[in-house]
Amino acid sequence: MRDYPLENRGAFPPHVAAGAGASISLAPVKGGFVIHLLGDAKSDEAALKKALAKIAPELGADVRKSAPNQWFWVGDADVSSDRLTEIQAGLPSQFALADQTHGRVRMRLSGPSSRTVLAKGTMVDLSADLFAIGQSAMTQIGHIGAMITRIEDDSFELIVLRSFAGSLWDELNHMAAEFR
Amino acid sequence: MTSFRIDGGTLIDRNDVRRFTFNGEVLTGFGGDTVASSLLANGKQLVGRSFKYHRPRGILTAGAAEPNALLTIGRDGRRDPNTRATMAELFDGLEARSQNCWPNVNFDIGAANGLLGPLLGAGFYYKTFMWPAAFWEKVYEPLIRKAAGLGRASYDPDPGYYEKCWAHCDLLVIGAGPAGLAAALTAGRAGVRVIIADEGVQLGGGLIAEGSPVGGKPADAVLADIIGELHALSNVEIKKRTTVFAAYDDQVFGAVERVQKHLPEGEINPHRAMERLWRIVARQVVLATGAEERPIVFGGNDRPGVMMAGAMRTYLNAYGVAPGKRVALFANNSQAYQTALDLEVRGIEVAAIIDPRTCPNIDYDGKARLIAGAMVRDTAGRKAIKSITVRHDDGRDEVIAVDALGVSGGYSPIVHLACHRGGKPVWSDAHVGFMPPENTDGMTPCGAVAGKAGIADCFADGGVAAVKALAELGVMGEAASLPGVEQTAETVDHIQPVWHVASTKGKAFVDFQNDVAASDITLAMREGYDHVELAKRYTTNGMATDQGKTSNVNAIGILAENKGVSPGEIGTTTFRPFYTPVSFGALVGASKGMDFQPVRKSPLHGWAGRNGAKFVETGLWYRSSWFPKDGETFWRDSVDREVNTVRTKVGICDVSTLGKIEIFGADAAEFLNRVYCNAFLKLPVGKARYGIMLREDGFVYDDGTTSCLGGNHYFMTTTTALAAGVLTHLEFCAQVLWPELDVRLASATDQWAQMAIAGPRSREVLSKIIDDDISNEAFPFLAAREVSMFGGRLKGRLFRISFSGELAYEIAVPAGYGESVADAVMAAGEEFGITPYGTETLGVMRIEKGHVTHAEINGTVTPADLGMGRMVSAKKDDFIGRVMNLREGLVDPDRPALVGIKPKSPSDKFATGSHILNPGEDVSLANDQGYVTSMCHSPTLGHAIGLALVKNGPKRHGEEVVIWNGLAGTTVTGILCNPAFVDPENEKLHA
Amino acid sequence: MRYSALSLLGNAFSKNKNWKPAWRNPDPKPHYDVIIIGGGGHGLATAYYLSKVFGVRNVAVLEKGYLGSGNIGRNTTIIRSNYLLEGNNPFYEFSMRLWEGLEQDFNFNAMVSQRGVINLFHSDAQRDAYTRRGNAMRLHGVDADLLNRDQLREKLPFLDYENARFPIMGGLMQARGGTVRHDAVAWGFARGADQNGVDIIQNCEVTGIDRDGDQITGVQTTRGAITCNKLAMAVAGSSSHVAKMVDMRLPIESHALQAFVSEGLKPFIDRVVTFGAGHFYVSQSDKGGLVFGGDIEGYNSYAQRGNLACVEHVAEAGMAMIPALSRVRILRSWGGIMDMSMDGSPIMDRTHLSNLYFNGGWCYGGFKATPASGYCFAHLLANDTPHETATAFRMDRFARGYLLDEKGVGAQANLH
Amino acid sequence: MSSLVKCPHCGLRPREEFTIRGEVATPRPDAGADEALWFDHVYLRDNPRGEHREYWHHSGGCRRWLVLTRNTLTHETSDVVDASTLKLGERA
Repeated sequence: MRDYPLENRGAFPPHVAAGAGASISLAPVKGGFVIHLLGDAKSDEAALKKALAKIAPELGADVRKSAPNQWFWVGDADVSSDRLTEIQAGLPSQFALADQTHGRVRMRLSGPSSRTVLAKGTMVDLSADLFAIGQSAMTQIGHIGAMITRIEDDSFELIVLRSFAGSLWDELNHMAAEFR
Repeated sequence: MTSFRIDGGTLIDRNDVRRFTFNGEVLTGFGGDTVASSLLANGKQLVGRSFKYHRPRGILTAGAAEPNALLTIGRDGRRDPNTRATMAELFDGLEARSQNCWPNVNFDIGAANGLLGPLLGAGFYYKTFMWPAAFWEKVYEPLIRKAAGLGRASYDPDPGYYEKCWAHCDLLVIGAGPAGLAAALTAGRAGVRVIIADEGVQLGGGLIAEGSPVGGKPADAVLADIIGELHALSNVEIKKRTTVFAAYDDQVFGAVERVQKHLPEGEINPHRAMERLWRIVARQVVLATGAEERPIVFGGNDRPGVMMAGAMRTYLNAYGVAPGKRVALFANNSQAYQTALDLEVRGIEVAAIIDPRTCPNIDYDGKARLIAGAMVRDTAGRKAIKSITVRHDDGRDEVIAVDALGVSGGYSPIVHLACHRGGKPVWSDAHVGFMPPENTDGMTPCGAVAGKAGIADCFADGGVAAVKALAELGVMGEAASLPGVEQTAETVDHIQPVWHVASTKGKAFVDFQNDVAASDITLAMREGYDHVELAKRYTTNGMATDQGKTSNVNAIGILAENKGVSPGEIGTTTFRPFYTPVSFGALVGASKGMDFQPVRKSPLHGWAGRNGAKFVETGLWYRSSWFPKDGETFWRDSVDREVNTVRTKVGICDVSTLGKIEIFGADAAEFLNRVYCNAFLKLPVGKARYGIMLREDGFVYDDGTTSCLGGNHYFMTTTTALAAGVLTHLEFCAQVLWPELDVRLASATDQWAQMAIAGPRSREVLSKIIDDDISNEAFPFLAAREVSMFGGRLKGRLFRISFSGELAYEIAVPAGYGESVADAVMAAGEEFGITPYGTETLGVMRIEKGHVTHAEINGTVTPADLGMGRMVSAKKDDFIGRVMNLREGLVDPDRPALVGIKPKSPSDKFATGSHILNPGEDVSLANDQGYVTSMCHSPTLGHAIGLALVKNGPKRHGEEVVIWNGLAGTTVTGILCNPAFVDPENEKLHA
Repeated sequence: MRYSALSLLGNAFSKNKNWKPAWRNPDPKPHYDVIIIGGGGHGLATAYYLSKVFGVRNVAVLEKGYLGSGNIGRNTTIIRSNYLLEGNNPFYEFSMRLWEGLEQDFNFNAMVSQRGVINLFHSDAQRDAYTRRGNAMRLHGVDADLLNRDQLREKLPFLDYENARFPIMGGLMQARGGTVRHDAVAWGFARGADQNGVDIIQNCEVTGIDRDGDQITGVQTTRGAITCNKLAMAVAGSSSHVAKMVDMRLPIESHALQAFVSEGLKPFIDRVVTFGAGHFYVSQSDKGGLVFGGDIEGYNSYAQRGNLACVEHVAEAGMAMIPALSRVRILRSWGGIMDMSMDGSPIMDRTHLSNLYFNGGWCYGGFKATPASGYCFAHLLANDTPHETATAFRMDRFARGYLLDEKGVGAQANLH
Repeated sequence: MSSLVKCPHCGLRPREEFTIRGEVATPRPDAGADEALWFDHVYLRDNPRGEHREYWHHSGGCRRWLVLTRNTLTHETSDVVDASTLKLGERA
């Protein structure tokens, strides 16, 4: 049994294809990591980013604030559990780390209609002058909690709890259907 | 059938002929028509019957206030009852039917009610139908209910798609008449984000039906220019067919957009919404909703052919429909004279203009005979108006033959949205109407709703309102102006209030739809229901689907007149959402059917499915409940087998849905010690502990285990049901009660696929995939730590805990690997006869073991009630619930407490929810001893067993009781016993 | 004037010109034996039973607005006695029995319609909870029936049995439950009390309470000072506000509850049905409107209005239960203020002041309780001892830990 | 402010994203405090008609507990702070 084949399955069933259309596309982001960083009351983002750059420069410092003193550190590289242990060990003591790579699912909604589609779900005003590239918001899309990050002018990344991913995927597809 | 279609009509497209049916008859209209305009064009004046007396009714208005012309449109799942014909756009193939009439609208048996008029006065039903008492439900009520009601709703599901959206703007302009357009232009040019919403198909409001040139240009050309500019402004969002129906706190407005309601079925895009709910968040609002023209209360004022004067003008100019061949007008104001002029321009005879004012101050130069100082006191005609009786100022009556009468009793500003947040409208003698409240924070009324009249004045006012709103936003603006229009001094029309034309013969209606006559209002006053709210409730005035848009002010006027006070002293009833009715479909959006709530799926969902699981809804989750094998036809077959297999061999169960919380921080241990009622301060690394969490009121909130994984790192599990609740509670404790503690919480429920491996062979199974030593010595009961798996290829967290009472483990692995690991466990367990098991088996085994769940932790039990009183720390000086847990009522020895219960005769069965009685005592609530909280068939023992909360239960083991299920009509003799039916000494746990 | 078919006919002949006022509109007298603050359902019912059953007739009801302007005029008209706990069930059943003879008793047709109340369940756990409840009802002689899915389908074929996120498994029915025309209850009690000599004084707001030590002497009102021997509060929704006048803090929060009515429809649903997988309950009025509601807004409010989020929430639950509602249009929403008590059950008791009596904390259950509340409060006022069905509604139950928590959610008002 | 709440961490958010607990009652008593103080804390409320301090949890956002100062008659909110500031005395 020691060599039983192990597969890391995504939250989406294998047959789910990325929807593509003229003004909208929805695609899962596969692989990568999502790490929840929890600082104590005195922690600050600059110190965190500095620390991350030192410990794991190869993973980038895409750090998205989810709450006071809490961030999601997101990247496209795969991080082994050993590497994670190293990172954990290297973090300054005011930060704790919880791996959420498996607990959170990333998907990307892109295209000129992406803002219109998201407005069917979230109250957050995503107009470009208020919600710039790189900005994130923890919010609700319909009944489902999600973190929205603007990646490009017309592209948003959503991070959702794994158990809700299928529902959010379906919901976004419904909301986007009129633009296909 | 005579056609009333004449030339002109700014809204219709004569090249687009549309066929529709009305009560089965095939008719035609044009693109741009409403159902009402096309019915009128086809000479259909009689379109419905009234609520109580079944009187013939025609089309009164050309807009949202329509009280009479309510039709059922469409069929099956697309049937819309009570649709205002004045708002429904005509499409090819539309089917419309009259309501509230039988056998048909032309001959309606119910009209016999009219003869009983005096018996059916206001509130008659409160005074009779009381004898005999039992007759109400059996006889009277069914008759009344059958007679009442308007359209018939479909029982078929609606195939349409609906959705909800948020929208944001700096300025929301509600209404796109001249005032609203000016406001939108002004703000749009200033560069702020504008949303302009209008319920109509076209922007324009009063401009659409304006027959006269504006600033030397035709009104429709002026309108086209404005619309063109608005479209060109990228910061202006135009929402047509969008009714802003309510104003809520913080400048949130509800609006509904009729996206595809105007399309024939074949043209509906199934991926687009039929209707779309907008929640509009606005920083400032310009209210340009206009004013509603009021009817006048006189005898026979409800006869088909009687129409609002302004509506006549709209049908004439916007739809090219003549209201009749020989028309009279009855108006107490000057705006109605425009209708007369427009009628005459189109060659329609205006027989007379009856104006109650003795010297109307107007510059009318038309051909119609002007009868000043006079009133219309009655009308004649059966199903359509044939003549009117005019009372002259000298008391003389004159009958004038007409086939249509236009009425205008003044204008009621449409103040609804300004009042939804509690504002009270203010009476104005000058305007003879209720004006918007004086303090409408963040909302600026303008145009007709602010008492302005005429295109030019309204447009100018809209610009001024927008400049004011812009200033609030900190932006300079310049009021838009109409080209070629010279702003003249504003003139206020002198309107003479006419609430009720006295000495009439026929019934004079105030509320057309609810058949409330002037005499009903005076009767209500006579009987003491003279407060405006009581009068409304007693007579039902204003309670119909139009919510009194055309009737409320007249009713108030009549009350005021009879009391000899100003209408302002009477006041209005409360303006409440919605301005016009809103469908459930729009308010629900896509959250219907299976999408009512989102689904949560465990990372082992696919694995369970492949193993044949039956799933059950558990909160938002789907959990595997049992795993039938071939030949098992009944769920109990599977569950009995699963239980037996786990008790004798081994099983695997998905417990990923349990709440999981990672707890970090220097004070994590102290924190846990305060949130659990039992001690946690000294929990060593590598150990799990069962904990009970109380609420501050001393009752049990939730239970679960918490493990210490490292110095400042703990891992808590909660029940599935309270996963979110517990996290929220912990956050309250951490952030509000003890923010000085360093404790940080992360929900990790979704990160881990967690499975229970239970049964005497569980260690052997796990040993095959776990690299570490998990012998009883190395990994004893309540051990908890990270382990290496599959030759170091995976790390998991292993807990030696047991809900089943067997030797058992829970192993958590990163969710993505869950299915592989479960498959591996199944493969490893094959030689031992492993079975997957579900929540049903989990339930049976925990009852056999006497473990509690939320069936017992029902929010009203203490730890002592559950037999865990000793867990409540007497040493800790503080934890949540400590003090309230000591109250007299919570330590009362008579409290129901946990016991086991079994039938005296092993073949007897009983149900959860049965109550426990003492043998020989009366069956009564006073003798109630408790109830069965959980029960199951125990395959291990071969009979039914249960848990119960019974008064003083733990002291009564061995006692015989009655298990009483009155609902099922059964009583069973039961015996109270130790709740641990299996392995009460916990030998298996420690094996 | 007694109401009857005959009186209706007689008056029809005289063109309805001879109807008399249903109640007087008196000026306040300087003194009453009992002053009841609050001319809503409970206050008027209390006055009615005080004067009719307990012979106390020198009574004034002080109402700051028009009579029946409180929650009696803004509820969803449901009556039922399907309670679980021993402290509640007999009281609500007493109320149900009073409803059953009320119209003949006060000679006013309030359209008491015992059309049946059905609570749906969607899981084994809910079924078990309703079994427990139904059996508790039966133990007290209250009618209760557990319907399975097939039985339910026969009665309510239009519920979503096929495509529901939370499939309907069955329902608990109380056939004697139903609806009553709410305003008529206020009017019937008012007319009856007035005929017994009670002064119902509208537009009379109590602005202060006068006391001498632990003794109430009277009240200050917008229509002058009035003295009394006993003072009774029946102002649910505003209990804390009035109690503050005598420095009382209560285990109560005020919350807004929205209710709704649809456009009039031909008979659509002939029972009262509550959803079990969301907050929604519905019945159809005799006039044809679907009358429905859901959960409270969640925040303290005295504003008698709600917000859109709650409207959507209610509509979503409604359509999950009855998909055919999609094209039914909602006509109007309104709001009432609930006295949400800290255990979800009412309080009816004497107070720390010897002649001040409190009645409140009705949560959403106030309407159905109206007759019994009036009767029992009158009993308490007349005898200084609680009526046998209202002994559990004590003020001190919170301090002592004898809670009446039907839902088991504890000391958080907005969860009840 | 009962339709929208200006979360000090997330900005303007809708009612739907929040879970409301109720009035900020008397502070949680010290461990050894008199039972009457505990009873007051757990059960008694001012429930004012007017300005009211209450706990809202931004459960659909940053998951912080907030204290709103909100008028129960007008629904207007005059202040929103992170609830930890009640005890820590500073703006979080």
